[in-house]
Amino acid sequence: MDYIPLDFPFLAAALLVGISFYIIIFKKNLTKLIMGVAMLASGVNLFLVALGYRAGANAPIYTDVPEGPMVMSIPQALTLTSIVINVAVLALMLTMVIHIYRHTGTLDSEKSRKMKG
Amino acid sequence: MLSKIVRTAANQLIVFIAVFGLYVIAHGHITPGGGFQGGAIIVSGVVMLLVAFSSHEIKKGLRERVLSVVESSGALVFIILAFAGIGTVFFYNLLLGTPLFGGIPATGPGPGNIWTGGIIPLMNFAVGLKVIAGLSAVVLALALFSSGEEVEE
Amino acid sequence: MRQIAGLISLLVLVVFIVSGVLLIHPFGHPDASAMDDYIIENAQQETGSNNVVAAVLFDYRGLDTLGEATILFTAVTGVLLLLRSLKRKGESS
Amino acid sequence: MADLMTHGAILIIAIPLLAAFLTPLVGMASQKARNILVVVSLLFVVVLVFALARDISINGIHVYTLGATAPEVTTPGNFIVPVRIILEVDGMSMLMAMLWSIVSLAAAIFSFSHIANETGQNRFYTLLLLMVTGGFGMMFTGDLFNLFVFLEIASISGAALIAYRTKFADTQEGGFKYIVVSAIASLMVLFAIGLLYAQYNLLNIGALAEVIQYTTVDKIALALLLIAFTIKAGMVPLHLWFPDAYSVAPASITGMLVITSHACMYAAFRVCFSLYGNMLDAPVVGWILIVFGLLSMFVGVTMAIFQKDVMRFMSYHAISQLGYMWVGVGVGLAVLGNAELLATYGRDAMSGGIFHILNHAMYKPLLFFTGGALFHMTGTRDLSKMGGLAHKMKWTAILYIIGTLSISGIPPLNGFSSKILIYESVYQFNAILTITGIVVSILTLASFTKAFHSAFMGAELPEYGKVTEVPKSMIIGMAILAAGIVFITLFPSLVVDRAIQPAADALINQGAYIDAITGAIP
Repeated sequence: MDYIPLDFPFLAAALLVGISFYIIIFKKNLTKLIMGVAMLASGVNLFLVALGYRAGANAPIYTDVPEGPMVMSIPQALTLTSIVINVAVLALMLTMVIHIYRHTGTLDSEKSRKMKG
Repeated sequence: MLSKIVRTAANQLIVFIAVFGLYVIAHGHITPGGGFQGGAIIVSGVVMLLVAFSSHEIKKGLRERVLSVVESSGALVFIILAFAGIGTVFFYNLLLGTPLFGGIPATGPGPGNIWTGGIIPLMNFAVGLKVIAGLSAVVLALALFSSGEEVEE
Repeated sequence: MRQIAGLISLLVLVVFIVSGVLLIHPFGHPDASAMDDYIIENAQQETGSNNVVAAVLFDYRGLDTLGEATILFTAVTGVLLLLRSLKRKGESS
Repeated sequence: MADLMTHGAILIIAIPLLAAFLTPLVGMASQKARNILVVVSLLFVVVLVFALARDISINGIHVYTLGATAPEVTTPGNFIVPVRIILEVDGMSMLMAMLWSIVSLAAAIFSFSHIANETGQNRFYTLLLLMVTGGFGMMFTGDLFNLFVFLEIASISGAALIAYRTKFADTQEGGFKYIVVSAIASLMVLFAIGLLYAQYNLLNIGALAEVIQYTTVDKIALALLLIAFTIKAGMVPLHLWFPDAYSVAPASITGMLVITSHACMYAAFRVCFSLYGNMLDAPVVGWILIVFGLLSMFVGVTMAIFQKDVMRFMSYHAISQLGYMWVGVGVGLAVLGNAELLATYGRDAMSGGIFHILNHAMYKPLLFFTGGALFHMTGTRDLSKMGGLAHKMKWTAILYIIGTLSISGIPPLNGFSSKILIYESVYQFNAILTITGIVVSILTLASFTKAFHSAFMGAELPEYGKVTEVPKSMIIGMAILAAGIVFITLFPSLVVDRAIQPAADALINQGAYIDAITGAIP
């Protein structure tokens, strides 16, 4: 497809970000909170990688590529960096949630809270 | 621990996964891929082994302490490669023009040559090593911890 | 009270993000691309790599990749630190 | 030596990083060798930082282009925009780096005894060094995406260190809150970077500043960046995670976390002054910072009065003190467009705010360290359970008094010199700000006196019969910071002339920041 109407990828990224903000703000379960952060990361990554797209262009790799314009390469590199960063963040978050569950026996953020104020 | 069929199949498949992952790492500078992607492919193989066998079994062959050392070494190789260029500037691509990965491809589309890219292929290897060791250690530690086993310091 | 504050902040953020996304260039037709064009044209000569993304990752933006590798190292160290056994060596529980 | 200074900026980032990668390997062989490695690398960094600071005060802004043919080649050939990552170090970055290097050295030395009985020490010091790297990276980088990467390094290592004592449930909760907040904040930063990149196809702060138009999208990006950095710095409406995370970390880490808050504050200033600069609706943004800064001052100090936990009590005071800096620099920002007002009091207000960063970075870690020392000896953080400790812990008590006098702005200590600078200049802008500042200062003094009384004074409690003075390395760690306080107290004008004014000028003078990047073409 040469032309995707209505900025669809950008809107999809905005939708993902919006849903994940909803999850982060309103959900009480810590696992859901982590999913929210993961979705937020996916939304931002989708937005970043979509920025570099040029209609009808090739991937920016010269090996056996047909002649023609290439899509922008920096957003792809940034997205790659950001994906790895988010993997790291998620691993650490999950570790802490395992510990919280071991200590308190619940994943509900209201019940597992030790500190108030 | 899953059934014998799964375990045998996993034992065979890991070889192909490892070879494919190494291919992606080694050709990072000429085809899509690189250290992170190839490393992640190999770690997916490790995860498959973890599912097929139990974490207890894996621990016998793959110790976190060893993984930790390998990861540190990968990181060290990466930063030393970056330091190597400090005669000019940090991160300077000093291998360009030397026989070791020093080739420069013809501008424009071409078939691609493995002996190009200067420090890029070497950095891909360092990062690949790091990703394999690091992510395996994380997955293994989480699996061991959630099955109630000791994770060594 | 908390619900209302949450709703307001959610609405503000969503408005920011949707309007930001709609106001930038239409998908597939970037406005400015000077830096990217330079890299696509010169990556092969300057770095010797056919893969322009790899050239950006390890040469033009090498410090980012070093940072990225460091973050992975940090997270692995952090996970192993948190999952460590609390018993000291040679000490029985 | 000149060569060393050319590469100074990257060495300051790379040496702690190299040490961090070496620490696990060395630590396996010998604990002593590991401790020596940590101290030597941090000492070397302190020396480098001060040498570079001297060099910058003589030769002006340093740029360092990574991977180019020479460090000064910011743009390749005759091309107009930078394509590589550029480190850009000016007076403001240098000030932050100086205090960060001193506090991290003190924190490392303090840790040697503080965590001596815990397991996993190799990984603790690895993460500590990584956090140092992240902080320096945030201060030195001239590239937005690079800033995001270093912000993540600092937050991830910080979160893991907060949760270091895994046997307590509250540490896990504090660490989890910290990492969730940082993840959300940094993703917002990333989204804003995407918005800016989409319009200008640039990531370098100086190059962006030259072409930025202040369109609606730029305003959205500014809002997202400011929200994200103020969340991370613990400004008031979004501060609820702050005491939870700071009070449970090992005390040495809490001291360092204070500086990462300052680093996020620095990033917010960088965005306001260097990235948007003269394009900004300066009065609007300035007043937003002032209002929320005032709120922080007030809410922080009132919440602190009710706290029983010594570390929580100090965390709330940290929020309150951060408010002074927002107000000081916010006043400078509010009059940024008006050269006359800027010269009469704007520059002084900014100097006051920045001076307060320096002072706060000395006395707040010191206070956190003394809180950690109390916890180390008594095993509790509850102030109402302590008492009579001054007899047993003389040095800690003295150091605590120095910190208290400094934080409450008692003359002639350093806290007074920065507060009086803020009061005088801000008074010409709006008298209410000064009055609030003085009231908050009095409340601070009152609550710290009360805390001192309940912890150190009174009869010796029988359950603390075995309490002794804390080990030597903890005293040395605290003494380094106390020496910093004494130095600033003795030579306030020297510090202001050599470090503070250049930092304020570096923020105000956006042109110089841009020229260092784009003006390098002959």
